[in-house]
Formats: sequence, C-alpha cells, structure tokens
Amino acid sequence: MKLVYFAWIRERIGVPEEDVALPEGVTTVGALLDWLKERGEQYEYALAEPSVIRVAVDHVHVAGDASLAEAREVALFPPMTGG
Amino acid sequence: MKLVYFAWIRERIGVPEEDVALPEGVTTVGALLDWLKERGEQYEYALAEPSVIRVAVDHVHVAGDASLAEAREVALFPPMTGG
Amino acid sequence: MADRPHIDVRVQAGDFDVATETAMLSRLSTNVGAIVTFTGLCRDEDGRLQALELEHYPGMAEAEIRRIADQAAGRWPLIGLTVIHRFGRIRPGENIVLVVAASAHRQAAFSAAGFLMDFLKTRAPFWKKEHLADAEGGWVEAKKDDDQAVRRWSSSD
Amino acid sequence: MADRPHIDVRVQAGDFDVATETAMLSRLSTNVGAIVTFTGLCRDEDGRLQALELEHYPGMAEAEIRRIADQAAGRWPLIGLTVIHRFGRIRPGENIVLVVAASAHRQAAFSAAGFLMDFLKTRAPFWKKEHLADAEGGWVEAKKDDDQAVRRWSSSD
Repeated sequence: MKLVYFAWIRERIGVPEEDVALPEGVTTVGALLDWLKERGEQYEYALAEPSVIRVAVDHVHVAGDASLAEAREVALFPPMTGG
Repeated sequence: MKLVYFAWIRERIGVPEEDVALPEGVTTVGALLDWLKERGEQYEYALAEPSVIRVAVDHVHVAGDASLAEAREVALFPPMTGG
Repeated sequence: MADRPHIDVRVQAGDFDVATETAMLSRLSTNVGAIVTFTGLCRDEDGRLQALELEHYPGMAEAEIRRIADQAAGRWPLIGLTVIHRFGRIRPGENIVLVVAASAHRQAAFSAAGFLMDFLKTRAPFWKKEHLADAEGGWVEAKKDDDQAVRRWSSSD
Repeated sequence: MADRPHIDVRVQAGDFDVATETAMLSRLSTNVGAIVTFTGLCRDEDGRLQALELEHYPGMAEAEIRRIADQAAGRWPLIGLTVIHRFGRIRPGENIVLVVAASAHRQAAFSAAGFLMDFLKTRAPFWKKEHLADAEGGWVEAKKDDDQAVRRWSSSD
C-alpha cells in the first residue's frame, strides 16, 4: 500500500511517500495510525495529536473507522488551508 | 413644486414632469395623491392602485404620511425593477 | 472597522468592464484577500426578448445606490465597493449591473455584494420595459421574491 | 433543474484571468442572467509576508473540488461553474483561487459561489506555508471560522 504525506506531517515524517506492507490486523485507518506511530520517533512526532490528522483513502476523505480493505493509496495530512 | 413621473405612471399621465402649485391643505404625500387623482382621467388611471405607487421627496423614498413642507421635487413611480 | 472603504457609484448608458473594475479594487490595498463580483446580464427570455429599455431617475439613482453602499460599508469591513448600473437600451447578452466588493476576508465581500444587489433591486429607481420580438412588450413587474430577499438582511447575516 | 451545468475544475501553478473565465460562462447560454465571481488573493499581512507556498495533493485536489462543484450543481440551478485553484509559490497581491458561478438568477449564483468557497476551504487538499520577511514562517493553521462557515449550509440556505 502506498502512503503519502502532506504539509507538516510530510516534513515531520521526513519523506513525501512510501510503500508499506501492512501487518495482519491493521485493517482500519485508526489501526494504521497506531501502527505507524510505533515505526519511529519521526512518526510519533508527526502523528502525536490525532485530532489534527486527516486521512484520505484513494483521494476520498474518510473517518478513523474506515476500512483499508480496498485501499491502494492512503494520505495523511493536517486540516486543509486552501482557498 | 416639481412633480416627476416614471415608467408606466409617466406613460399614463402623459408627461414626464410638471410644476404644480399645491392648494392649501395638501401637506402630505397621501393628500397630494388624492388631489392629483382629481385632476383628470389620466391621473385617475395612473394612480388608481395606491399599493403600487412609490413616492420619493427630493430623491429620498418616503411613506404616504410624509410631509411636503420642504419638498422641491416629488417623484411618483411604480415598484422598482432594476438590477 | 478600520478606514472608510473606497466607494464608487456610477449610473451610465455605456458598458463596463469587470476586469478593469476588479483590478482597481485589488490595487487599493495589499490587504485585499477577497473580491466578489456580481454581474447582471440581460437574458433573451427564450428568444422572445429583443431588448430591454432601462429607465432611471437621474440623481436619485446615484444617491440611492450610494446610500445602500454606505449601509453595506457600515455593516461589513470592506476595503472597496464599486457599483455600476446602466440605463437605456440593452440587448440580450449585454451587461446591466455590476457590483464589486473587496475585503480582507471572503464573508464580508460575499455579504456586501449580496446585500447591495438585494437592496438595489427593490430600492434603486430603475424600471425595465421589454421590447419583444413577436408581441407587444411591457413594463416588467416587481417580484415578491425580491422583497423577501431584502427582508433576510434585517435579522442577522 | 434543467440541463446539467457546465463544470470546469482546474488546479494549476499559473495565474488565471477573471475576465476570460467570466466571458466563457456568459457565452454558454443566452439564459445567463447572473454571474458571481470570487477571487481569493494573497494578502501581505501588513508587510510581513514575502510569499505563500501552496502545497496540494495532485489528483485528489481536482477530484475533491469536482465533488463540491457537483454538490452545488445538484443544489442550485446553475448554467456554468468554474473553479481554478493555484499551487506553488504565490506572492502578495497575486491570485490564489477563482470561483465563477453563472445562473439565470442571482440567488443561485451567489449561493453556489459561497458554498464552493466554504467547502473548498475545509475539504480541498491544499496547505499554505508562509515565508516571512523578518522571521521564520510556518504552516497556516486552519480556522474555526471556516468550519462554522461550512456548517451553515447543512440546515437551509
């Protein structure tokens, strides 16, 4: 599965994107975030405050309980500030 | 005092403007309309339906009980349809 | 509210250019973050309409639009506000009215432009007469919708 | 609602021209009676700001704006709707975003443009980073106001 990061989440994690193989049991967005946080300091720092992490699966906004079953690309980013 | 007319009120009265000398007792917009209606058929026709007559005194919208004491120019017109 | 906004009201027979007017307001201040324009055009009413004849009350038209613009300026933090209303013969597809509102923030610009149009429709002394292709035309009747549109500004935004 | 409106969504580095986009929508139909444009510009924040860096999520940015535009088209009788959002480095005074809504009637055009901007602010994947003249810049924080602005569309208009 491809993970993509934006804005300060990208800066804190240190890469704009990466391919990951999810362990069994990581089937939802919430579980993905928990798993990522254990991958190292920079992930912990980037994802420390769950209330400001937004997630999109295949270009569509989703909530924390969304399934990753069909997901090809999951994006993590802070609240948007365009317009 | 100068009277000016617009749109179908102007067409029905037949002139765009005229100078009138108000008789004593005609001191409000309402009284002016009543007095005008007696000036002839075309006035009666133009002013038959009070609910669609709008009045401005010296370029300011006024209600029927407005005084004519300081009025130099009184305009009669139907509801506006600009924009 | 900071400085008084730049207010420009014009009643004219000739056309206007949205880009020129927008550029003028955007240059007023480096604090302009939002510009809303409203352009009202003459529809052809499914091909029936040949032209509109727009009659106005010279002097009062400008004065009344300025009063509405001043109200908007007192209500929202604007940087600039331009209102142009044409009169005379106007053909389908041509411009009738332009409102441009510039502000630091979008809500003020949207609200001021909407307010201007709602009040202009019911209070500015202009009257439209239709010239039809295949029938006698007549004076356009005022719409109840427009009176209702005005009323929504008296409670809150 | 009659025909589906003409919807045009563009996410681009280059600038846009309000007059060109407005003219394109006004030519769609002789039934266009109202065009509302919103232009969002980069403010200089009292001289502090040197430039904005606008990051976006390619693919999703277009898709999300189109979803918002489709919602607007389902809600109001529009003839055309154009949304252009820039990305990359943008200096004070430069354009950031443009919405143009064309309809037969003004309320639909105003509502659709306001709706587009409110949802675009909170749902379109763009992020602003400030480059300051005299200090380290940083990522612009999302505003609570913007979340509230979105909520007003869920009851009625």
